[in-house]
Amino acid sequence: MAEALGADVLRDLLAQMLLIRRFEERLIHLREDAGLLRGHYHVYIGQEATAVAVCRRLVPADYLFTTHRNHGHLLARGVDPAALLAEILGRATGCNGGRGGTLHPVAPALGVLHTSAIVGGALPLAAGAALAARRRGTDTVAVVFFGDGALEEGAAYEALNLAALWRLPLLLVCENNSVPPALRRAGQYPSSTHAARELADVPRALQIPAVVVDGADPRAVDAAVAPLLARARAGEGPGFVEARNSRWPGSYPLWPTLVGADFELAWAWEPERVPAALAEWSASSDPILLLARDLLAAGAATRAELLALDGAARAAIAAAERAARAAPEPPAEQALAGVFASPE
Amino acid sequence: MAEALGADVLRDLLAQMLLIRRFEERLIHLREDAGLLRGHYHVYIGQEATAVAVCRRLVPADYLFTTHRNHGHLLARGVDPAALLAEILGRATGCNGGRGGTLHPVAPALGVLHTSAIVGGALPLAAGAALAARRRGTDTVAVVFFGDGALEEGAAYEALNLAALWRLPLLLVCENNSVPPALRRAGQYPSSTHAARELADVPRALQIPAVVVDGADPRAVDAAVAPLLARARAGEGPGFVEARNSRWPGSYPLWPTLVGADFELAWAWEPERVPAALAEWSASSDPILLLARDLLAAGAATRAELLALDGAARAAIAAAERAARAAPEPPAEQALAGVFASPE
Amino acid sequence: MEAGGRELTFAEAMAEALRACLAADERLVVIGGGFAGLTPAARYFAPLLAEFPDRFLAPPIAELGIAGIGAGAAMAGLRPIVDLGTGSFAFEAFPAIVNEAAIAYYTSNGQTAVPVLYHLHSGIRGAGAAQHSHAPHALFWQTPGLQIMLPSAPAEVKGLLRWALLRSRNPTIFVNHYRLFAERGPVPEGDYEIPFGQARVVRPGRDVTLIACGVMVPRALAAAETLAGEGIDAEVVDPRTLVPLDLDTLLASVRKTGRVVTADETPRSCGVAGELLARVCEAVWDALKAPPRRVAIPDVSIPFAASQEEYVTPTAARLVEAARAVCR
Amino acid sequence: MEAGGRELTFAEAMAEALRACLAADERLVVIGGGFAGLTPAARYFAPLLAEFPDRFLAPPIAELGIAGIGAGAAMAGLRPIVDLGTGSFAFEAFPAIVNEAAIAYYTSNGQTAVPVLYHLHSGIRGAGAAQHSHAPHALFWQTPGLQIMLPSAPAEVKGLLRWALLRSRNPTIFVNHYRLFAERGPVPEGDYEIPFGQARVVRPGRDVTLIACGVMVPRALAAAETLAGEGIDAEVVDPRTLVPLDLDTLLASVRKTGRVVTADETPRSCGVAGELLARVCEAVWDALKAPPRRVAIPDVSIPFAASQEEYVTPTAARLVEAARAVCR
Ligand SMILES: Cc1ncc(C[n+]2csc(CCOP(=O)(O)OP(=O)(O)O)c2C)c(N)n1
Ligand SMILES: Cc1ncc(C[n+]2csc(CCOP(=O)(O)OP(=O)(O)O)c2C)c(N)n1
Ligand SMILES: [Mg+2]
Ligand SMILES: [Mg+2]
Repeated sequence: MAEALGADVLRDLLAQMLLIRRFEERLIHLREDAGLLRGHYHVYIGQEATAVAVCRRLVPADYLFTTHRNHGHLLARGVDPAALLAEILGRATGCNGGRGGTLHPVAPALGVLHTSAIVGGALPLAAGAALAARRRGTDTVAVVFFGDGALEEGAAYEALNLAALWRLPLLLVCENNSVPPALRRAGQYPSSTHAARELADVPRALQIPAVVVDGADPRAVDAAVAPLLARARAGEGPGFVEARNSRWPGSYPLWPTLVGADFELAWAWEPERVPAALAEWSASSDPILLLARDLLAAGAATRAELLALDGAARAAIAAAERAARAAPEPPAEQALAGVFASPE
Repeated sequence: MAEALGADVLRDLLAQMLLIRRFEERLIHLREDAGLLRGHYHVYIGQEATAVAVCRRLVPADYLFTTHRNHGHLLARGVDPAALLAEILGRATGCNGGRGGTLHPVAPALGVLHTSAIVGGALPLAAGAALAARRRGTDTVAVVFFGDGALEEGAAYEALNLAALWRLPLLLVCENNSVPPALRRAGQYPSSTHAARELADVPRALQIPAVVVDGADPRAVDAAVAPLLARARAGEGPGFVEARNSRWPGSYPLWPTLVGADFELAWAWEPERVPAALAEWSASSDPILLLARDLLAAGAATRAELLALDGAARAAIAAAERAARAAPEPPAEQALAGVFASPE
Repeated sequence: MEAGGRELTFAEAMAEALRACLAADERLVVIGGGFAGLTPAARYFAPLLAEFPDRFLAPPIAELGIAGIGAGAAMAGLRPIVDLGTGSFAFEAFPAIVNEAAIAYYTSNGQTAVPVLYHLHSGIRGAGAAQHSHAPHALFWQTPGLQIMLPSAPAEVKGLLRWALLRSRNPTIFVNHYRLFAERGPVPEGDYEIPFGQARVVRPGRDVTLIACGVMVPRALAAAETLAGEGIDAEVVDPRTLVPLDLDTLLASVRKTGRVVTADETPRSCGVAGELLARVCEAVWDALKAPPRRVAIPDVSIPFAASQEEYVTPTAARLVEAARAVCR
Repeated sequence: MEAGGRELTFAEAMAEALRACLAADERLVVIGGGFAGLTPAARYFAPLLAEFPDRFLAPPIAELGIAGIGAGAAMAGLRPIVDLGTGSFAFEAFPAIVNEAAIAYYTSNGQTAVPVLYHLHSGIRGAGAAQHSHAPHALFWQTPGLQIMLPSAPAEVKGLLRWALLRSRNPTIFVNHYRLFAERGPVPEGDYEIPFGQARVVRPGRDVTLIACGVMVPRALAAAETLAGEGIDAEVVDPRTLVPLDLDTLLASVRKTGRVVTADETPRSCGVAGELLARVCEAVWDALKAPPRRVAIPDVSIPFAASQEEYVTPTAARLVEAARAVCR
């Protein structure tokens, strides 16, 4: 069994969660700048605890696959926010040189080889990376994040079956962001477009160990993930986590929208200042506020210490923004180059 | 609950099973005639009880979808053996005028609208026909037969989810022909290429009622199917039957092969005459011999009566063969016609 | 079909046709049905759902499943419209469309018709990158048994869609383009049909024929304006449907002008512009006064960055260049 | 590469290359791997499984899943060979091939290579009917980012496959043809590679160029024999790989002969023969003495009946007809 996470770790996780939050928030603001942020995009606000808890358990050699909602996963994995932001703005300094945009950022040095925005598309790819890892005889794993929607796609089902049959070292993290707060921990949450009583029943039918956890609680996520990762590293096959999140109200509209105001960490102790439209979600479901309140209540941090973490996150994102804005676009004619890798 | 099948019904089912058996057997013989029977084909020998028991519960308006292994389903549904055989031989009198062959026979008047040989391909199509039936407000159902292999395909999974969500009047009949005799009735038969403990766990995960039965026993199939069909007709959604069969030894090689000798109904009472390679399967798993022995043991038929049924089946198939052999090929140039239906 | 002065956007005209068809034929059901994806034009389709709530089915994210359900339901007598969303998602549905819907009528020897319509909003949309910019109509043209409609203007989509939904008995791919939704144009008030297989001379001209499909039609008209300023009188012809193809009208134009540029927003190799070019070369070789040219996407995935995306787009400027080369 | 008198079937030469490559590079793994389907040639591949048991993975029937696994494993350093079986089953795998494998290198700005090989045995095989006769290589050529090899003879498959498996770092479609497995021809003993992008003049000639792909090469050679009897000296050119395409060699031949017939076993519209025809027309228009012709499958599904299947097959006789027309 995994040991409970200590205060140091939790503070560190909170710092990462704040970095993600501030990154996504900036993005929504950048959209106001006509022509700067082109195209549709998805933000990870409200799910930060899942990414940081999972990624903390990874080692550098591990592979990570994600989806259209990938910014949080990449930042939690350690990708430079400036490179990610530049990519989202289509700049030459972006992690794909501007060719991928928000939907396809990669970071090969961190095991992010290719990002697919096709719902369900990442699962077979991640199973493939897990296969490669296993054949090299290492204890490397592949982790794949995906939404509840992915389990509606046949690709996901085929990948689950293959991963189970071949006992692949694969951790499947389903982020079900459609769950009302009261049902985040408990079972049997039906989705409007899935017939299962709970999504974890699908991997269970294929004999894949599957756990349902509150995705807003990094300790719960860690406790679920640690033993599944250990199994996978030991060659005992895949594991599945359904991390339940309550969707951030700003992610209900077609385009991400800041609800009311910029996030403030002080809402943790001044809840009356939260905008009305966010009040309920902030009280029950915001993983940052939940963790901040816990740390304060446990005396594991002071308000000032927490605000300092947030200040650092904001500073890092501001620097990333400056760098990304200053970066050039890739040359137009370069569009025709680099379709094929040269032979070995 | 369904009433147990009476002796009259069982004798009638046996007659149909013999028709299928003799049809498939002739096909294997026709293959010896160089150039006559072109292409790969699949026979239904050993699974006859499932098709006849299911089809007996259908009414004319119902839809039937099947697979590459379709001959038995079509014959049980009442398709003229001469038209089916002519199709398999690519003749103008075939049920598709020779355009479809063994993989694609249709019989629209009997609800067989299109036959797909793509593993898993039939399930979404059948769900679509069920949708059409439901929207017309009738109690028509669609039944789809498929092999255990189909549940390895994502298409099947997506169709199950859709059928469950939309409560479609669909009966899913999975013919698992990979099961050793002792496990035909009992649970938890693992397949080499499916990770589920038993295949029925997949629909169960999607909250579709699923029953496992001995597919070699028409009474068991009937008992399983009748209530699921009643539910479906009443608008209560899909049902799933895993009909377990022990594969006929002649269907293990890539090409169907008569093992030892032509089938003889007299093997039911003269088991010592069964060729060695078939002996075990005939004793434990041949649905025709099992039913014949039951009828004889129960005094529900005499040997002579049973032999007469077989004689009739053979005569019908012989007539079908004569007709099909005499039929012309479709004109070559007609290949370019009939790609599109004319507008309404 | 007289427009009588009324102007609508492409999306409005399309929604108008959909509404009329839903009202006219009970067999029409819509699976999915955002139609306009994330564009502002989505607002024109939302009222349909309110008006015909029982005719819209909200599916899970299962393109293969719903494409197959649409085909099966069509075989059994419905007339389903399956909205597959972005063109790139159509690949998920390929087995159902290519292996089932496309073959059933022919393989059943004409016994089973499959009147299903698959709708995709496709093409280079602006920041769609590699997985939200595909236009798969060349792939569908390579698939015998599918009809393909590529409406290019508001009045066009209204008439073509009505014919597809109320008359056609064959599986049809409606290749819509993200950048057409907001195009404005005159649209007649009443109901009218544009039968498939009738190309349209959009702009008559004497010097060069521009055969342009879908979103390339407005671009070809813009190019023709530029060319007119240079003394080149371009004729713009819109095939409207690739299957069936009204080759006669295309050839008549090329015979007249003696010069041709074909244009489509699919990748160059085995794309639609190349097929049209090949058809012309085979048929009216002797009438050509200059080598033919095509305008297409170069053979690369669509890049995200604005500069690069623009660079690979077959714009009006590319058409002008090609026409100039042909007329030199 | 001297054959030294040894003759092998296509299947034997292919198996020989596979064996050598499996021995040479540990990163090669095979997912599936019947390779020859139901043909008697399957016996040449079975021994590989016995020799390299841990290099073969037996998958469930899940083309999409294994195509994606192959792509993901390639990204992570393996060199998987994914046998998708019959060409028609490749549609199941389209999302993984078209939306993932094909785009990863470009979209990652060259950071992630995807050295996966997808093998299909495709084409009109004899009684395959509509769902077992597809040859999807035109669809793959319409997909930027994929390499396509179409070997036409035993010595060819041995050299091309070795290059694909040991040198290439890109996703490659190996479009095999059911009717090639039993073709015999001289095959050199040792290991050799045929790099992609080098067309081959299979038979030199002066009067007309027959550009023939894959299974069409032996048919073109048969046609050339017939034509020779009529005083027409045909040059047969095999592109070997469509991507990369050695257009220069094709054009040099057409420049020399001034007449061209392109031939491929895909449906006519947006097919490979049409693309080759378009390339030639664009590039060497002035060198052509007669309108170009193509030989392809008419735009129908493949019918089952022998008479009709033969009728739609692009046979040597069809090539002869086309060449005669071009030389008239
Ligand atoms: C194959 C495919 N179909 C449809 C889409 C369009 N799409 C993008 S995000 C999305 C919703 C996905 O839901 P979920 O997986 O739960 O992720 P969430 O956005 O809720 O995090 C859809 C349908 C797509 N990207 N890919
Ligand atoms: C999509 C697809 N992949 C592969 C095949 C080739 N194939 C034909 S039958 C078959 C086995 C099917 O097994 P199952 O569904 O259990 O049916 P059975 O033959 O055992 O009755 C396979 C793999 C196919 N027809 N379609
Ligand atoms: Mg979700
Ligand atoms: Mg089976």
